[in-house]
Amino acid sequence: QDNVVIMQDPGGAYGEALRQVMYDPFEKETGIKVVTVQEARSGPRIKAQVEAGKTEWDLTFIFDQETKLLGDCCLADIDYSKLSEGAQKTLASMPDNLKRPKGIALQVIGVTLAYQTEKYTAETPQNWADFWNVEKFPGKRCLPAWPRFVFEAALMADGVEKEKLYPIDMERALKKIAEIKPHVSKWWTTAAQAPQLLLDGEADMCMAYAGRINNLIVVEGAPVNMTWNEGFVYYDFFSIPKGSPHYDNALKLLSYRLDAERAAELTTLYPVAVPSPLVFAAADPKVSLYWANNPENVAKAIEWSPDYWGAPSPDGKSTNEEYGQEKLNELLAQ
Amino acid sequence: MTDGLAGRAERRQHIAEQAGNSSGRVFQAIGSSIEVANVTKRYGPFCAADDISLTIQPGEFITLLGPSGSGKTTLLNLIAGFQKLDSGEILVDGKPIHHVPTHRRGFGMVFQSYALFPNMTVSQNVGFPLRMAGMDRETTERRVAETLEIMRLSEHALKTPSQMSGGQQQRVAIARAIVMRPKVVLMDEPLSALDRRLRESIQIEIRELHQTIGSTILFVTHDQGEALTMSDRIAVLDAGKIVQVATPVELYRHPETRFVASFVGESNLIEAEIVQKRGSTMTLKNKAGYVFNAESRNAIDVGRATVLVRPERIAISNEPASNTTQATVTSAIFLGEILRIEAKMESGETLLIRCSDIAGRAMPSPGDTIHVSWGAEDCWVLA
Amino acid sequence: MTDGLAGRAERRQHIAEQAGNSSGRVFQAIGSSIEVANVTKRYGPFCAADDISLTIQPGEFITLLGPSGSGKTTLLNLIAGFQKLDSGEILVDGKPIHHVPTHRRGFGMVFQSYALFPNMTVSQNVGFPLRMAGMDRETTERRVAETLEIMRLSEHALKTPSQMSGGQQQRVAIARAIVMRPKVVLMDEPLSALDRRLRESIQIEIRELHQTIGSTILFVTHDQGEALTMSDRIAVLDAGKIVQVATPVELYRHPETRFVASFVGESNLIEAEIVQKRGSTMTLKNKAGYVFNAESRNAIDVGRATVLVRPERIAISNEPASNTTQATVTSAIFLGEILRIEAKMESGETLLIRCSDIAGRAMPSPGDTIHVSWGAEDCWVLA
Amino acid sequence: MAVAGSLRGARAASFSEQLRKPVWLLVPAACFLAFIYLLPLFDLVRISLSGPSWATHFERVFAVSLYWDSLVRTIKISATVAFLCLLFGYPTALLIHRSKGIVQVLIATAIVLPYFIAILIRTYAWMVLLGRNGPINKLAIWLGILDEPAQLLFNRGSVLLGMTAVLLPLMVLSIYSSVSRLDPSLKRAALASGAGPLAVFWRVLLPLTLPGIGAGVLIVFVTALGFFITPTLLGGPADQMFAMHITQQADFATSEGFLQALAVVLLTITLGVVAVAGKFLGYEFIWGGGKLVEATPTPSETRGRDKSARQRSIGTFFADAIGWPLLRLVGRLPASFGTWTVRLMGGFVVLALMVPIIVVMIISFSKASFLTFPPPGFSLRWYEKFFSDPEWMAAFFNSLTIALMSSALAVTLGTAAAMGVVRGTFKGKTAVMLLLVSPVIVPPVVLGLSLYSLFLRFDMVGTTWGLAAAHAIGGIPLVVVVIAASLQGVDPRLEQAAAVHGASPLRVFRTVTLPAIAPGVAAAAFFAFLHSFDELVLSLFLSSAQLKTLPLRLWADVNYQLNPVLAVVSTLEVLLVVGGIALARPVLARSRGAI
Ligand SMILES: Nc1ncnc2c1ncn2[C@@H]1O[C@H](COP(=O)(O)OP(=O)(O)OP(=O)(O)O)[C@@H](O)[C@H]1O
Ligand SMILES: Nc1ncnc2c1ncn2[C@@H]1O[C@H](COP(=O)(O)OP(=O)(O)OP(=O)(O)O)[C@@H](O)[C@H]1O
Ligand SMILES: [Mg+2]
Ligand SMILES: [Mg+2]
Repeated sequence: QDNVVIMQDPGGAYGEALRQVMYDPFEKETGIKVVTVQEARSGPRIKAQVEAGKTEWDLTFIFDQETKLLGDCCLADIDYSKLSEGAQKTLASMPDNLKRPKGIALQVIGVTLAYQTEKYTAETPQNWADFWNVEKFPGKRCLPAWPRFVFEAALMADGVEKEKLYPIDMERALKKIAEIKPHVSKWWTTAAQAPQLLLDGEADMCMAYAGRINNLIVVEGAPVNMTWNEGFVYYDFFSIPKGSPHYDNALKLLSYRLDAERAAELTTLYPVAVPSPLVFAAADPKVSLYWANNPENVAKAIEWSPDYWGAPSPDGKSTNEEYGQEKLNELLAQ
Repeated sequence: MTDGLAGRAERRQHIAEQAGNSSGRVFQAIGSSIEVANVTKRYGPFCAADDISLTIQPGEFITLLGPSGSGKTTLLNLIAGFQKLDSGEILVDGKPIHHVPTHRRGFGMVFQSYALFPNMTVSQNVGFPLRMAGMDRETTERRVAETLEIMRLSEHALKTPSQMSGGQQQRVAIARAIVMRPKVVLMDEPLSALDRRLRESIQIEIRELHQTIGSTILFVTHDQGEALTMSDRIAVLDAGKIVQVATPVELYRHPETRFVASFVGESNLIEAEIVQKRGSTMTLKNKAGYVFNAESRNAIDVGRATVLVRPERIAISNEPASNTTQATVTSAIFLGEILRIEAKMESGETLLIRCSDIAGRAMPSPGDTIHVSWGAEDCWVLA
Repeated sequence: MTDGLAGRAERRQHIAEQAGNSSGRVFQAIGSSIEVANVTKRYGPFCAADDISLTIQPGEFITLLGPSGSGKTTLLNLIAGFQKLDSGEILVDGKPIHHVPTHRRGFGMVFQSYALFPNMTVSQNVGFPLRMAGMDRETTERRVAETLEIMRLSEHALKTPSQMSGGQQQRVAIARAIVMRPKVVLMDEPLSALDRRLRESIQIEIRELHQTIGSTILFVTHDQGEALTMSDRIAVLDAGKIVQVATPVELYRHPETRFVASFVGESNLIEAEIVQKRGSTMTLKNKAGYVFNAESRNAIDVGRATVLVRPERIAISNEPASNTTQATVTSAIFLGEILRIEAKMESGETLLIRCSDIAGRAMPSPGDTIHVSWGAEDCWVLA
Repeated sequence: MAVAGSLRGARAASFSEQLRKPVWLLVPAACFLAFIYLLPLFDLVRISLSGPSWATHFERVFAVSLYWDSLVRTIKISATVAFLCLLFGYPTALLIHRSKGIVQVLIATAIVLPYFIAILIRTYAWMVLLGRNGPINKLAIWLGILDEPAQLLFNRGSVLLGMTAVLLPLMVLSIYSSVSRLDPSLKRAALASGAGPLAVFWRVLLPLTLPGIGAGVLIVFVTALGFFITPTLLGGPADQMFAMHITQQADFATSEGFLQALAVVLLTITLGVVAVAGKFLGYEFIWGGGKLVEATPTPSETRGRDKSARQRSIGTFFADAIGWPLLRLVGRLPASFGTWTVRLMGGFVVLALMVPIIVVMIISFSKASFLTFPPPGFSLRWYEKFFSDPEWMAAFFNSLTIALMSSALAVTLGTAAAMGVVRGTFKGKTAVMLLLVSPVIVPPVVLGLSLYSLFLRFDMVGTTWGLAAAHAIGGIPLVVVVIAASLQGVDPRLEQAAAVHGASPLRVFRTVTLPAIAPGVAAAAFFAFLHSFDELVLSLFLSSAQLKTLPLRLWADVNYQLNPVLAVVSTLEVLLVVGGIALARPVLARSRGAI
């Protein structure tokens, strides 16, 4: 009944950029108020809400595999026909796999190796093998406290080829992670932590979200750099939970976000990109150097496999991701 | 001391004048009679009041006296209505009251702990019963002022209880209890929180107040001296039962049981054999062969008996005389106005003696032999 | 009562035997002398002990008597070492002790609140000082047993304090204080938490104990009766100063100040004019012209004087006799062993009179005229 | 007929009499807790048993070494924290007890003040203090102890430090209340008996304060078991505590059942510890109060006394056999040793509790855009930012509304319940009291999880009143404890005096009882308000898009980006608490023993 739309929000600088570029103009233009909920992961919440018949959110971002895991039970079909013209154009330039009935990939996200330039002046780390090489590159590391990306990186550091990563040899990965563990000052859990750790000097080399690092380099001019080599890209999907209270408003906001010009503007302010060449083209090439929809970067990176992580685990009790998480936690706890 | 006494006398006069001038308007209460009939109160298996019967005359000052735990408070609480009785009846002026809730019984009450409302001033405290009775502001104020005047509290009217001494607080509590001119005032050990001197002065004050206001007063104490000083009659309780009800003089002189004899005043209880009985006088002989007379109301006239002799009734002399028996002093203590002597008689019993310390006479010392005697009217044969 | 007395007598004998048999082994303590010299103690600007000097003889039972706040506890605490003195000296057996910490002074101490260790049994409590002194287990046990026996506590040895009555607890505390056979025992109002009967019986017990063990005892009380009963000498304190030090009899009969006169015992203080002085006897005349003699040690021999007459020294008769003056009874109360009469003299002063209630004689009632008199030896002219 | 009629009349009379009994005052609170507290917990247990076989989920908890290890670790950390709290808390309590006048007030305030400040804020303060650019590192470098900033955060040490600092006030208050209740003449009696200062401590002070120590250790241990905020923010991955697994699992879509099983395990362990401890100590330690007067004394009490007597003598034996010779050795140290130990340790504790708060307050005025101490310059820019940010302000007003509603609810229900408990005569008072105060010991994570499904079902998620009601679960125990204590302090004679002088029961309550407990009610309302205002964990589960509370905003920011706005919020909260305490000081002084 209220003229609002409830949008999940990543918070931090990204959240502020969204507010500035998207939400405020949107509110002015349509009169629909955008209410944001800061939440890192929404899957379980959506499930609980929908199952209880009390959906609160209108637009959420979920992981790739969750469009399938939650698709039948909890997500509404996106009515593509109701999207605006600008949005339709952007959509047309995207691969089909990123336009699913239950979700649209609205963010291509990169995870890369970032480092302090003041610390590593002579030679800079180029790949995960360097990251693991504490003799050549002494200093504190930081890594996410999740199995995804970390296992892959460990395997590459251990010499596994890019193409042969999946299915992942978890034991091997864990063994490699154990090597770097003493040098990790913080296993981070939220996106903002890695850049903060680099800034504060709590860590010298991190696996971090590319967007955040990009922001540090470009906007704040911090002594930080990163390499897309052996980075990861994956897509966050935007979905509308079943029974969402403001379905139409959600579509309007979605349309707004898919507008190429505006998406480029957002990405300029905060580099999380829409996976469309149209958007990349709409931006200043100086700024878009580090973007995750820059074909050059994508070429160096690895497409991360949500299918593998969403698949049932070896013991059959949970998913690979949960299984890996337990294993990783166990290792970290030692 | 003298000052205090003089002050008191003046004030009494003042009260009398007041009562006269205002033609008894202030304190016109006429006490109620109270009848406690076969009242029993149990706490679980424990019987705190055991089939108690007691008749209190209108306007009487009656004291419940007994050791701690004997059920005095229990009985008072039953009359006040704080507790429900298990069986029996309580009648006030002939009407049963045990289904009337406390706040409609219209009694006054004074507690050991003062129980003044700490959030009210003295005059609010005293005015409380009037306000509860829905009296108008003017009457309330006048009555409060009169009552405070009588209790010599007028200058404290605006203080709160915490700003007053114990004695003053208790006077406020008394004022609160009498402000409604109740027919019955209940007092549960009102003085035991006060120090000795204050206690004595308020004892006298309460006694005088009773004479002025004429309410029936039911007073609880465990202090026998207090009971003797104040009461018209005393009811002695022991273990939830009433043991004896009598006037102070009667209770002191003619206790009915060993318990009463030793609880009220100090006592020597001498075992003796009855030799003869003639009218109310008995002749007895103690273990060592000392023969003496004693008063008695007993039916028994043969066998062994216990004889009560009060310590201050024993005459001592250094020389033997007719009808004395010999004793050896074991301790002699100077108590100010009085000498307290313990002496062992030939019968082996120890005798406690109190006699005035006569200035100039040498104090007996342990080991001395003295000669003791007592008159027939000083002895009392216990049942 | 008799039972109690008999029991006590037996026990005293028992103690005496013990002391004899074991050739004084159990309680061989010889009291120390204590000298308090010009001791001052301030709390901020307030002077709680003001240049106090006091000499206590070895083995003496001395009592500090005074109203609340007069500095009794302060003085005792200074001697015990709980507080530091601001100036002056305290010598025990001639040696200064104010730099010795409390636990090395070797005194025994009894507190009003008993201060028994609630986590220890009775025998552990009593054995505590022995264990602190590092005595071996066997000696400890023997000594504890002996001491408990003396305090009639043997059957309670394994109880904890919370399982005992107040009187028993205080006896345990006394046992703990004497188990080390200390040369000095300090007692701070040890009996004021007990009820009157218990208090009186333990008073006597402590007095006897003192005679048996021979320690110097410094006893604090605010109860003048207690002080008179127990002490060899009494030091009266008022507002941080010692007012008079004397034996009980002397203090009662010949107080040096009005304060002492009215604090110790009840008193009539009569204003009179000195007519004549001859030796230690004065002739005085009161306002109403009644002429009487009084003893005096005063230097003054002219002008006004205050004369102390104790209430029990006043003789009364219904008929006028030689050298009596007239008074009107304002109240007469029966106190058990004694009558308490208040009467207003012609001079306007109110007289308090205590006289034995003689059985058979009619009690005077308010309004009666009586005739009062007193002897020269019953009067004392105050300084 | 007539007989039947009068019989009915009698029964009716006795029924209305029945209705007037104070026991009925328990009903509202009981219904409320049954619906919003017990029901969800039962539901939680039900779901945890709902796997293929009832044991499925529990098997996983105990089979996966991750959870088992974490359980062991949680117990170890909690025990260590309890020990550290005791080690530092005891001297601090003694220090408060021994100091006088203004010094005592200051030290006591330094202990009590942090007790009222949100755990989140105190943890944040430690993050600031221990950070790479924090004052400790700066100081160490300036003193030349370190060459470059050390990694002080995210390890076991920082977790222990943070948790100890957060829980110390509980311990100090518990021990202090038992130390201050000691008869001071006991110490003098021991001195006069020839016991030196150390012996006095060992033989008298320590044994007599054991109940306080026991209560303190237990309450700290039990609270630490369910800790979530502090270890999350200060710990590394090797310091995961059990409650953190529950929140982590709550992020997985497929964990239903298993998630609940984790919560049930944590709950069971907590309750188990409390039950065992209660057997020995009496359950009173939970509410820190005295025993309640039961309708009739139970025979078990006397038995209990025998038992405790036996335990005591065993204790004495050990004291003799082990402690004594040791103490003799220590006794060679100079007498002032003990005094100085107490002063140093107590002083250290006061510093450790106050310095983080003060540092945060200073940083809130910083000019810098990131956290650094000392600040390069001062400005009010972060205050401006806070007050001009509509989201912060909205969160602030949400918290305010919720806290006001919650404390009103808790005070109403809690006061009635306290009246029922204290004034009612019925058997099983301890059990009822236990139920009323038990929310204090249930780990908030467990409570939040269990409430989430209830809230979904009854459409309460994200409603102001729903959150207020949830917060009232924890508010009621505070209110019951404080009001019960003040009610027990009301002389029943006062009420009797009012009744006998003509006041009907309702007027007795209005004119006598209510004024007498008014300070207690005010204090209780303050506690309940703060409880709700600071509540984070339940809100994490139960809040929604529109309804963000201040702690939630703080939590989001502490996790996403540390910045000086957080310091501003912390400073404002400290001011709120200081103001509240200053207003309620006379009241708190009276009722503090009850907390
Ligand atoms: N509410 C109660 N529950 C159980 N027993 C009670 C209760 N009230 C009183 N008693 C018991 O009843 C007995 C009588 O108590 P009561 O208070 O009447 O004694 P008392 O004569 O007033 O004593 P005291 O002089 O100590 O006030 C005592 O043994 C007491 O323990
Ligand atoms: N620690 C203290 N600080 C300040 N004043 C004190 C202290 N101890 C005692 N006083 C004051 O010193 C005076 C004497 O106190 P003390 O305790 O010696 O009196 P007391 O004669 O023992 O009285 P009581 O009979 O009440 O025990 C009192 O006025 C008291 O207020
Ligand atoms: Mg009583
Ligand atoms: Mg004293």
